Amino acid sequence: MAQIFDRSSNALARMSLVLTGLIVIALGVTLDGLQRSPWVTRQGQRPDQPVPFSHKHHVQGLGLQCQYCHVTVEKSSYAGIPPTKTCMNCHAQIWTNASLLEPVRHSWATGESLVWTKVHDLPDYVYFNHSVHVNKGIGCSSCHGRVDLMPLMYQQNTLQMEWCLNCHRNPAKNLRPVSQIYNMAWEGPSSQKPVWCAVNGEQADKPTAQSVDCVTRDPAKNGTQVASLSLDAVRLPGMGAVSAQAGAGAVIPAQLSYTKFTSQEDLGRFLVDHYKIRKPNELSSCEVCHR
Amino acid sequence: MSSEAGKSNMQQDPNGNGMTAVAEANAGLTLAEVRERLKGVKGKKYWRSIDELAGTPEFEAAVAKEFPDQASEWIDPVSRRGFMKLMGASMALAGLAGCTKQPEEPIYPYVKAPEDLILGKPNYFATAMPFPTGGVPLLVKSDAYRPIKVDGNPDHSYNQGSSDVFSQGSLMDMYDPDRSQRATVRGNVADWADFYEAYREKLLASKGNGGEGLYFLTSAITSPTLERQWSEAQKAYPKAKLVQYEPALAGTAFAKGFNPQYSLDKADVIVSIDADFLSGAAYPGFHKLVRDYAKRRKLADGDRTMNRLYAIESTPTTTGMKAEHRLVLRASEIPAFAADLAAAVGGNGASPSGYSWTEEQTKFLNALAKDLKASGGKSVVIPGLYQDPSVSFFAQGINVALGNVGKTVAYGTVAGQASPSDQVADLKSLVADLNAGKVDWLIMLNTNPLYDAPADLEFKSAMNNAKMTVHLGLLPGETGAEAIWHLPAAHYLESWSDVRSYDGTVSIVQPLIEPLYGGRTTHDFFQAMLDEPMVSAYEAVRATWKADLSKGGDFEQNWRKALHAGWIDGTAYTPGTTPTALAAAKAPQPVSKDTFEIIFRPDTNVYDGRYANVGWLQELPRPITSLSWDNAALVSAATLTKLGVEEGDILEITANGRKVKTPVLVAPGHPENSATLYLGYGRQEGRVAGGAGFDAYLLRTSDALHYTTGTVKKVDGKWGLAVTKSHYQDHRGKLAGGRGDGNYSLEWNEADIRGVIRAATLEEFKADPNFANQDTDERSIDHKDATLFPNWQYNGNAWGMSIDMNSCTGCNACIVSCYAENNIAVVGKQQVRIGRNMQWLRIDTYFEGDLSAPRAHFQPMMCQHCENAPCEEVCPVGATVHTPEGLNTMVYNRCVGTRYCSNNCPYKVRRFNYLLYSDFETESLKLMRNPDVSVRSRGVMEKCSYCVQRIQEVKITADKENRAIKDGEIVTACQQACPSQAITFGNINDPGSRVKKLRDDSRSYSLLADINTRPRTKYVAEVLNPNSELAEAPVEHAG
Amino acid sequence: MAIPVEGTYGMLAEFETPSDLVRAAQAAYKNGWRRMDCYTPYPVEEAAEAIGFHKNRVPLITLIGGLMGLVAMFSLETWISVLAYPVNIAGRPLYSWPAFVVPAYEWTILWAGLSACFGTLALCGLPTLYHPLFNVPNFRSGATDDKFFLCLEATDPKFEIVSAREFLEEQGPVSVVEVEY
Amino acid sequence: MATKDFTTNDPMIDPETGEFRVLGQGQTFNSVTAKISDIVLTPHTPWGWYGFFVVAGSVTGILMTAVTWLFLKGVGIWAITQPVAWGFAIINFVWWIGIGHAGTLISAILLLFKQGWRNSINRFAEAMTIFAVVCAGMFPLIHVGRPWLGYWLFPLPFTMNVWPQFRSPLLWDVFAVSTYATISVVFWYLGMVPDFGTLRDRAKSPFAQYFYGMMSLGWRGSVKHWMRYETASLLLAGLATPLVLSVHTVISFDFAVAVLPGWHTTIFPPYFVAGAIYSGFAMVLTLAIPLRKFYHLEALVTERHIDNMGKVMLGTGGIVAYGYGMEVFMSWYSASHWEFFMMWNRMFGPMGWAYLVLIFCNIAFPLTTLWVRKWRTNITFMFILSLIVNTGMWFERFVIVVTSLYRDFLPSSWGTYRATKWDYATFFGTLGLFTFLFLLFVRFLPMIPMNEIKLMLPSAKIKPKEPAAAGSEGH
Repeated sequence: MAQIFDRSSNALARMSLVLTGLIVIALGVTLDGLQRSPWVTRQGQRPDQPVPFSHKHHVQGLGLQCQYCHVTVEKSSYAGIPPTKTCMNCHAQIWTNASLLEPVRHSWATGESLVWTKVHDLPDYVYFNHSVHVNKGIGCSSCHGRVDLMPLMYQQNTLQMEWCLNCHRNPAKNLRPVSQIYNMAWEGPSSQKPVWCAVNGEQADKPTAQSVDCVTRDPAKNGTQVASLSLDAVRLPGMGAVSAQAGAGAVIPAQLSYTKFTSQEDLGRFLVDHYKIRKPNELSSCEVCHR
Repeated sequence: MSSEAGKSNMQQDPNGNGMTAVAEANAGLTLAEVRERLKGVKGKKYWRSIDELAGTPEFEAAVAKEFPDQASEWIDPVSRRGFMKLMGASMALAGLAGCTKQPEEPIYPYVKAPEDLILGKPNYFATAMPFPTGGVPLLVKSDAYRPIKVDGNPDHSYNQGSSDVFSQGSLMDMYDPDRSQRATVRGNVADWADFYEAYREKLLASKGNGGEGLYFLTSAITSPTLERQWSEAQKAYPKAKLVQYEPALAGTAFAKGFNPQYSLDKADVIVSIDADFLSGAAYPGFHKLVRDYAKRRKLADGDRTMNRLYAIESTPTTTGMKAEHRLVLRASEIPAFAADLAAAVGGNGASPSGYSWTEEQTKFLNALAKDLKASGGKSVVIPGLYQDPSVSFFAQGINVALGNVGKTVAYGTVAGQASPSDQVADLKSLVADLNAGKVDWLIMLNTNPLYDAPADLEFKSAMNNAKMTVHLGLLPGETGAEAIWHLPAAHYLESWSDVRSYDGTVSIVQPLIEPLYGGRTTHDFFQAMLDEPMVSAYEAVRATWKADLSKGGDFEQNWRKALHAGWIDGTAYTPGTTPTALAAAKAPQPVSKDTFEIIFRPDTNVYDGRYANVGWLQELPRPITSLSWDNAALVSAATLTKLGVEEGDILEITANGRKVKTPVLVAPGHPENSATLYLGYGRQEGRVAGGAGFDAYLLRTSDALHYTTGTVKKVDGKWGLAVTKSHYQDHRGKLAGGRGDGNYSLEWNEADIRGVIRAATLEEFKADPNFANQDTDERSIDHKDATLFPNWQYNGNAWGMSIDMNSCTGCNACIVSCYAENNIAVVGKQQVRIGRNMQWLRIDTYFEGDLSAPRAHFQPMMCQHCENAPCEEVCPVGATVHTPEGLNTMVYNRCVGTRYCSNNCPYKVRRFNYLLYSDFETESLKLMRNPDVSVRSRGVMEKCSYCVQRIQEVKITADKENRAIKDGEIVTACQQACPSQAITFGNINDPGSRVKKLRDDSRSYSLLADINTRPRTKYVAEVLNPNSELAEAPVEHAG
Repeated sequence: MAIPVEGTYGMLAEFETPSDLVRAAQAAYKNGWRRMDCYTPYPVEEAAEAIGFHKNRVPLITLIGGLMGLVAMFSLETWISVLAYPVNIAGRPLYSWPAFVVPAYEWTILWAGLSACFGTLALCGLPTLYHPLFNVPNFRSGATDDKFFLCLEATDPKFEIVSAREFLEEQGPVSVVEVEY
Repeated sequence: MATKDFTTNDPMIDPETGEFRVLGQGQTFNSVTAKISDIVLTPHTPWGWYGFFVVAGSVTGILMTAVTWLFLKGVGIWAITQPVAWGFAIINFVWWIGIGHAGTLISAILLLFKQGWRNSINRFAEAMTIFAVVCAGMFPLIHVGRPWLGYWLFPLPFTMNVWPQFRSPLLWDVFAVSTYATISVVFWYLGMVPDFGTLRDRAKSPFAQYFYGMMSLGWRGSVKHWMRYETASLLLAGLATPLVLSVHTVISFDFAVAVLPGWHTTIFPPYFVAGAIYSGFAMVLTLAIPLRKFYHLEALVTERHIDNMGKVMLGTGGIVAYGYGMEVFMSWYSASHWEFFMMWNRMFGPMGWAYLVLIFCNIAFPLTTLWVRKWRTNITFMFILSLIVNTGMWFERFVIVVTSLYRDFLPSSWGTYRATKWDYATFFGTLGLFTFLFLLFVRFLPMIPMNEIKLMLPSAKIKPKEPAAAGSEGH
């Protein structure tokens, strides 16, 4: 009787054993990558919208305030999608014939809603509340990215649970003065760009946002001004709805004693204390987001 | 979560209606026949047909015959909704699990945003629910202009925020997918405009003859505006006739305008003569009566006085079960007893009936009379609504004699309904006119005579004599199907009107949403007869109150104030002191003991049938019997044996030459040789109502609307009743740990031994205030140190609840409120039968003592939020965990459904979605849901969350405002609905909080403390105040 | 030392009974042969003793594997419950070590078992689907059935075709054949 | 010698030595090889085998249908409800795992105890273990509400950042059962490697040669390999022993760790393990008796084996009986009302009948008869008895799971439990699956370990002198 297997089969057999192991590992790695991939998270995808609305143009170009359109961001869980009326406020006068805006005019004429596609879409069992974040010092750009640089809206972050927890477990690293909430360009304090903060009559029943003043110019020197998205651009109808917080501390009592912050860590810790941010174990408790 | 408001584009499920059901339980239909019916139909159609078949009793019977009690997955609502859709849903489900991506979601922004709307923040509007026994002032929560929660108006003097099963259920009534959506003429789709044309022509034509032959049949008119409109219409058309008919109330003193105002908070002794004023809004003034009754039983901070309730009953009700002393009488004996009581107390010169009472009854009578005399001015006698008019007469007499009038009760110029009338007489004459051919237009408004008119009037044949018949109703119903015109009515949440509550205060009924299906109201019909026919109900209501509201300054201002507050000031009745003029009546002689008595009562859940298609109320287990989804002939255990039948057997009841077949069920404490039939069942139509129960109206004749006599016999067949609570007799000997003979309830004996229920008499309580907390083996107390592990520390907020068993009357309002708040699914009869009902909150009812005359203990039972929660420890994926504030949260989307937690829950308060129970298809039901609570899908565990969504809402607000949460700022849904204020919720770490005080009360005990679960919910033990002269009430003794 | 003959794996002797084999092996060992092996249809300890194969390293490998399993699981559990996502479960402490024992225990056994199995295969150099011995006809027909073989391998310094064959002939075998590569 | 006169009529005693004989007479190395390997290598599959195969296959089909419907509709198609949220699925799970245990016991524990007689039966006992674990392992997966999320039970780095909860006995199960399955397979396969070698060398068809060649990993019977192999087997046996004990202990924790009266008992671990072995041996008998008949293996699986297994069952059965007794005693002695009521309810409650069945099948019948050697060695009797015990042990699990759950702490939430057709379909389906796999095993794999049998043959003794004597063996 001759050999059943060829000489090479030994090498083959052993190699296949090793390979099986490798394949299993590779598979695991791939799946792990897949669950975080943009294909799943929709990061960076720009869905077709009825109107190619450019945040870049309206925010950076025209200097519109976020809450000019997203009116309820400070009051409610929803930031709010602007009604057609808001568009027509201007576009009744300008670009009245632009074909791009046809859907808007159609909606205005017929009374049918413009049908947008959700870009930041959380699962239905997640209950996110904009107002509390905005009121406690989480800026728009922390989650939505540099919207002011986005010609077409897309999702900057994964919006996955691990991403939420990442901040809920250590809010300090993302907190900013409430006066800076709408400042898209905010980068946190550094030795080049320090931030001065002062506590102003902290007391119960007074919203924390109002008891902390922060400025980006040394208040010691004069010419102090509130750091906030500069609003030199056209003031538009219905723009009364500028946030109380953004306005807060517009007038800074001279006697306030300011602390200088040159790192996000220090500022974060300071704000956690004075904005009365809840402890990480409370923030990462299930019922905070799931009901 | 997309933000379209108001725009309600509703598709109807075309195959919602079940096939025609029959009252007979066991109409034969084998699976073979089912297949026969299905032969030839394929694919989607096939499943549709299955859907149609499923739900009909024949089908259930058939399936049950093939595999008893295994039929569930065929006839649960899931199958009813169609198999294909189910596939889709479950796949989508798998998708949500994260294996695949979720679909893209659209956003529909407004074109012009309404001023007062902040999306994500609910609005609250004050309104009121019209109800034949008096309007219920409401505060309705509206999310993006969809009413999503109905609750009592907290500022209103009458109900002070409390509500009841009907008002809670009325929300689902509005979103009922079966509501009629188009006007139809002879079954063909028509238009309101067409009808108006015809109607106006008719009115013009009959202007000449003063509206001769123009007949209106309406439900009781409770709206002052409607009353005004009618009286004006009457002027324009003197010969036009209005007949009011309320099946539940026709023939009662109340319907004729007898509506005493009781102030039970001032009464030490309360006597109910067959008056069920504690179980639901079916009794006028329910909300106030319960609150006042409970107020005197709180024994709060050192108070050691409480009221005493006597109940004389012909059928077991929660009122009787709560009573210190309950006397079971046959229905026909009640008037005689009232007369003798009056005689004994010396009320309006009543003479003894001369009826021979048993020794026990006489003893009761004397003791009662003595106690009443002793507490003159501080007592009150309440007559039964459905009793012979003489009972009201005697009751009033007694109250007068005792000098209660003006103190605990007020009579005089108070009317229950806007325009009282003798409904039975009117209805009879209407039928007479019909048969005489005098009626050419019969307009039936929000009424369903073909279903609920007295059987002897043969209304159906009579109706066909009218030249034109018009029916306005939420659902077509039996009448709508027969009438020439059927017109969709507007729900009270969709329309303007006004209504008086029990105390007379007028509330404006303002709409919460545009009529979903273009419905109209009675107002429009009457207005059409006037000079400006097109005046809207809104204008009409304003016109009615223009005078009153203009008094204190500017009308517009006051009007807006009234709308905002929910009532019009100064419209309450002035408590009269002069007794209502009642015809001096004589008590009819009781029938002999061996005639079989039949008692008719409006159902505690579906009332006269108007709520029959409301899933929440159908599935709600009734007080006392824990029966859901059906009605049954309630009899005593002795009668059951006497008839030689078992529960679920079919009885044929014959009365006044009419027959009806009904399943039979034992009700503890029911009088002998008598049966109680609840109305409102045996409906043909409706995806929910269809096929449930039997129609008791078939027996009901105009001369015996609430009580009659007849005969019963057993017929073949069985009817599977869905009773949510097991009830066994305790046959254990002393050795086996039992006690008492078979007359005692096993459940009660165990509950007693295990210290589940802890109660004492007032004397015992005074002697030992700590009676509920002696530390014995079974009824132990919390041991903080009985653990190997260090106790988990809860600083800051720690949520807890306290439930006062002394106040709870088991009226179920909390359960329905919980349904609405937490998007709880309705699972259907078959699922309930095998024990899968989904209520997060149930009311455990234990019958103490001899089951022929028991006392019931009502124990609201929901998740106890144990600090050492057994459920959490065994969950392999950590889907149920503890929050830093001590909530036991259930994270639905983490649950894989091992059900281990449910097994390990000592209180068995967890509910599991064994099948896809939540309805993901029906559009109108989607609109009803609470957007702050996830809709649970198949395979997920759920349970009471202490209304965590409300807690979170308040927490966020408080955090933004940088303040602590105030005591009472968070109100759970059950607490909000409770008319007796038995439930208190709050922060147990806050020394000032009410819940903390209650939990520290010596009567507060934790359930099953010996397992050391450390529940966050504590119960306040019951204290009873028996009359020492009567046999010591069978209270189990503490310790 | 003598260079092993090219193309020869060794010299194979077939025996009828285990006893013959054992005696032959003992003789060979006494005679100074070291690079040799016996082939039997069932374990014959005496034969192994005879050719001086006394202990192996399987137990050590198993022990190491087991310990790794133990450490891996227990630390994983602790990390998860205490550090990764600490939550209050039923009021129990985060570090509930008694509960962690069970999975750790199971993994100890799992890893030990797997190491024992794969360790053995590795030490035996299996899989070896091709082997010179399979070239010998009577080997394949008997070695796994009822025959007993002794093979003097060419790598033995003492090996030399003629002497090896002579030596084996003396042990009263059924047959002696040269094994080719 | 003295023993002779009475042993003449006793086939189980070796006439020369007077020792108990495990194997029948006249076996040689070659006859053993032939006997066993021919069953596998024969080109003619017996018709009977096909018959069974078709039946088992169709029953497996039923299982597939039941599981498909289950996934489509949800676990609601079963009878589980409130308060009995666990039903057939968990009962079957525990029952099957229990059956698996005998296999490991025979192959591992008896190996450690140097019980030679195990050699004939350990292979298919192990096979039985593995197939039982397959059936068992299925249930925890399919009984959950959302099976497609089963992978959440493993500690993997998902984007949710949430992890399994290691205090839950169910999670312990995951590790215990998966470990048990893996180790059993490894042990089983390693044991077969030399036999695969034999099959490779005897196979005629090239495919068979190729297949068994692969499986044998090129085994060539080198004594060095044999020595390592022996060590590994011993070590695996040494590991499998604590494993098998721990597995059913962990399973008993599913109940013992809960607070439920009737579950919350410290006696569960030993009494579950004993019960497992009890039922396991019953199943071995149920399989062995028809097999030896069908394939004429009476010489290799002798009455002696049946007898020994009977003895083991007698012992373990005794422990189980003690467990039952203790439960009853403690329910009184603990003076805890919960326990007392639980026991009363178990015996006299609406489901008391189940308790009676279990007492008869597990205690009353077997423990009275197994004492008698005449019956222990009566093949048909033992077969029937094995079936009865299997039934009884299933009911034990039924009683534990259902009758503890359906009446627990709060009388208000008492309920009942009525199995549906789907419950039965799933249960009997797994019986089909089990038989299906087992048939494949007996057809294509060596069901008795040849090398270990050969080890026991007299001719395997090394005789120091007189080569002639040795030469005369087996001719």
